Amino acid sequence: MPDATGLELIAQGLREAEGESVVTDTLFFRERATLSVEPAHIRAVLAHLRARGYAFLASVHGVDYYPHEPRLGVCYELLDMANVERITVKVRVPSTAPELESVTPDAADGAGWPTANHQEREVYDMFGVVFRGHPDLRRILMPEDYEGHPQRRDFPIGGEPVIFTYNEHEALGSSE
Amino acid sequence: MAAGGVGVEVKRELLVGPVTGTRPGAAAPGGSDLRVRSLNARQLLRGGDLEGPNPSVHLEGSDFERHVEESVMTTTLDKAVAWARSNSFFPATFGLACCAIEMMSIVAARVDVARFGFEAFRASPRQADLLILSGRVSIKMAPIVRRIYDQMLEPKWAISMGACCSSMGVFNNYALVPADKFMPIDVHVPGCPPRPEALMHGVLKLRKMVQDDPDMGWRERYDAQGTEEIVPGA
Amino acid sequence: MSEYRRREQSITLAPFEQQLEDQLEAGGDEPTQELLTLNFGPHHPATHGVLRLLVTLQGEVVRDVKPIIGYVHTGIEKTAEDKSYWKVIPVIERMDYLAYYFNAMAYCSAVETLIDVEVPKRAQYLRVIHMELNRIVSHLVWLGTSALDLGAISMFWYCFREREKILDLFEMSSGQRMHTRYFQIGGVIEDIPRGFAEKLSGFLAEMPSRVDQYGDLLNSNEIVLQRLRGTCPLDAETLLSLGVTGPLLRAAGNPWDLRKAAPYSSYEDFDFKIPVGTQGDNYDRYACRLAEMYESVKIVQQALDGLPEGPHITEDRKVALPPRHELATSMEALIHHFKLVTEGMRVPPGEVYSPVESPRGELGCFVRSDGSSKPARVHMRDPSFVNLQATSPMVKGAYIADMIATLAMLDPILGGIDR
Amino acid sequence: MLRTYLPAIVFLILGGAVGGAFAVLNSVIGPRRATPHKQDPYECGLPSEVKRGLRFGISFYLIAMLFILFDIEVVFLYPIAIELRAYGSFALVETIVFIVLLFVAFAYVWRRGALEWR
Repeated sequence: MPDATGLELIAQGLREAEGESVVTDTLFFRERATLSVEPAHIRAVLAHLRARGYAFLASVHGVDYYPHEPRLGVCYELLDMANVERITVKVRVPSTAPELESVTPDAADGAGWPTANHQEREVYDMFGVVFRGHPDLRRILMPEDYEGHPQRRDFPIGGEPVIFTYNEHEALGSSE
Repeated sequence: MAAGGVGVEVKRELLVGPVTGTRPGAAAPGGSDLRVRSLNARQLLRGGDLEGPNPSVHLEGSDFERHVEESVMTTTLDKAVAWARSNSFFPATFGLACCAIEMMSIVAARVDVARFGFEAFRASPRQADLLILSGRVSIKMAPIVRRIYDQMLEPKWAISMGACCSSMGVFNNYALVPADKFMPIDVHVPGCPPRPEALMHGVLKLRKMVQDDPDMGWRERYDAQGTEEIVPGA
Repeated sequence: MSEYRRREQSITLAPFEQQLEDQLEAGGDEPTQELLTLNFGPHHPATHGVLRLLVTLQGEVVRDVKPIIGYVHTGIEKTAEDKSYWKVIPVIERMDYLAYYFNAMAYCSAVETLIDVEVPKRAQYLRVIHMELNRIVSHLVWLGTSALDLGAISMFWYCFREREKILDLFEMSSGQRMHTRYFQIGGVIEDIPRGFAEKLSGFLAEMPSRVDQYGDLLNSNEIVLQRLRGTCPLDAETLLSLGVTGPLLRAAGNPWDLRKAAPYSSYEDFDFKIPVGTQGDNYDRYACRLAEMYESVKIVQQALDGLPEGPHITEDRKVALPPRHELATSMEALIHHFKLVTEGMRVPPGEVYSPVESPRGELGCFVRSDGSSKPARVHMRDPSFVNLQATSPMVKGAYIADMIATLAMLDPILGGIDR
Repeated sequence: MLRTYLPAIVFLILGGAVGGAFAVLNSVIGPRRATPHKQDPYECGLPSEVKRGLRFGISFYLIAMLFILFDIEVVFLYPIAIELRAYGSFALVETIVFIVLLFVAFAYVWRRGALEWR
């Protein structure tokens, strides 16, 4: 794991390469390094980290920080296989405009990450974060015509009320 | 159902209690569905009466023939056919999730389902007459399960194996549909996943049902009329 | 004109060739109406679960594969947010239903990192024993069903014979065959019973000879060799760019295994080898998994011999239940017990991603806690979900039969994919 | 004349009777319940869009023809193989010629590459 100073060095390198406001926050928690980054520069940051050796994108997943705004977060877990170091790049996107640059395709600014294809589709399906430039952005887990993004914290968990003998009639009655 | 529910028009009505005020075989509410009529017949067989809460058995004329034809298997051909059907089920493999692994292990050596003629697991519904629904049925999968059940051979039965299929089990959330909502299920096997022996028990229970001497449920065995719930303040 | 057309011209008569000419002018380079798009659908014996492949075929050759998943999506991650930390384990175990110990291990190690609790040595060894046995079970079910797809029906019965033995061991230690909920946050729920060690060593003594039997059955079987050798290879770079890990990556020559690269739960105490393939075709994938069974037996043997004494779960009362007999005597134990059982364990806020090497690749569990007694977000990076993306580059241009063999060797578990 | 063919005739009658019985019994006893999707083509549980008039590749027919050709050859060999000693050496020579002829056909087909699928 890059230790705290390593993380600062990486953040410093990023600030020089991409511009001052790119890295909004660095966090070293339980020997794990996390970089919070501006949503607009996500492709550049990943390309920069790839150049530094983090060539394997293990996971892309969404998080919903419900009460705090910007609400929808997307985490990119990067792994440097040579000297076994992991770093997490986190991006926070407001729920009013959940837009993000997709890292899947090989765009103008360098190679993309094909592994993110299905994983970005899952984040879109579950959280509603639209990835611009994604080759095939459709729902992956829910049925195509499903409305709503189930993994958001304000989506009801659904399911059926458990029917016992004493509330059997009104439960069945209601669904007449 | 929550928004974006099952793409299958699902009608669920309370199965009218056996023979409350209607002659057996008449167009009881819930249509002349075979299930309602045979349930009525069984209730009659056990001395349930017709009118009032506990209708008694006074039948004449055509009602009596219908009652006999409904309830008791008289002809030897029926008995032979039922014997043949119940001893040579062709289950359609419907491995959905974890229960499928335990369903596979009833085919393996230790709990060998071939002893009862269940061994020929057919892949296509055209050659299968028993659907073992093993696993969780999601809302995306429900129309497909219903279509497969429709395309199966005609005398068909369905076993819903595991808690997820019978009652959404551990995951009571937006994504699952209990099998009862969109297709008739004959035997529910509890467990998550049920042991192979438990599924075997369910399969044998279905076999007895098809031979039309179903095990007496514990309620019938102790002729309890359903549990009386003491509703506080009701 | 493609070679396929030229070869047919020499056999068939002229008129058909005339039709082809008009077709080619009209429809660009390839005659499109020859292509048939079929659903290799959710209900299919060879898809190892409810995976649907939209396959575009040209005769027997697969031109394009588009996996469509979600047919067993159970909203597990949503359910996990609704349960307290302990109650999430049974829900998580039902994700990748062949590697239930690994799901529990990934989740427990993530929460243990959040709480910063130290798992006692004995618990780590017990976890390794159960995880490696679970890896053998997973590979046995894979081998049984894959050989079934290739036509070697009897392999199914041999593999499930060994599987029953291992499930007896799981039942002995935890009371349940599958989804045992044996791992607890901070260690394991109970110590192994008295007869467990003898039964386990009896099993370990005979298991290698059983795997030799599988090898004798399949390794020199001409049909299996024809079906597997040289079919649908994929090199390590493409696999890495697609995020593939596990036996698929090791079969292509890249020896990446988290048990060696980033040892967790005292894997560094055991010495075992990582089977690595050379070509990365179906035969290497099959051979790698078969060899992994030998290695897992070795690990379990060493873990059993070196099983240290000591507590089977952490002594920290904020995390683990106090032993029952203490409840009668000490008041603090009663209070801890009451707090843990009613409201559940409070976890300091933070986010952790902790990966584990499951039989199908890197299984990472991301847990975010907001300080309450319920996890705010639980996400499982499932290896099969990412490995599935490698099917279309592997299968393009192959026959349908090779696609079935490749799908079998990919070993996708749909519970893990659809979560 | 009837005596010699009696076993064959009895066999035919029995075969026909059992086959017919099963077919008839099936339609008599089996309950009939038309459901909407019963007659739809089965495509792994999904509505199938495969059109009726689908043009199959030529290779399918080719392989089928070759199979029939060489399968009939094997069928002819069975009766000879059973009674080879009774027919004497003439039948042996005859069979060898028969096989060589078909071997020529096999060589031609192999060289023209009809056996590989692509």
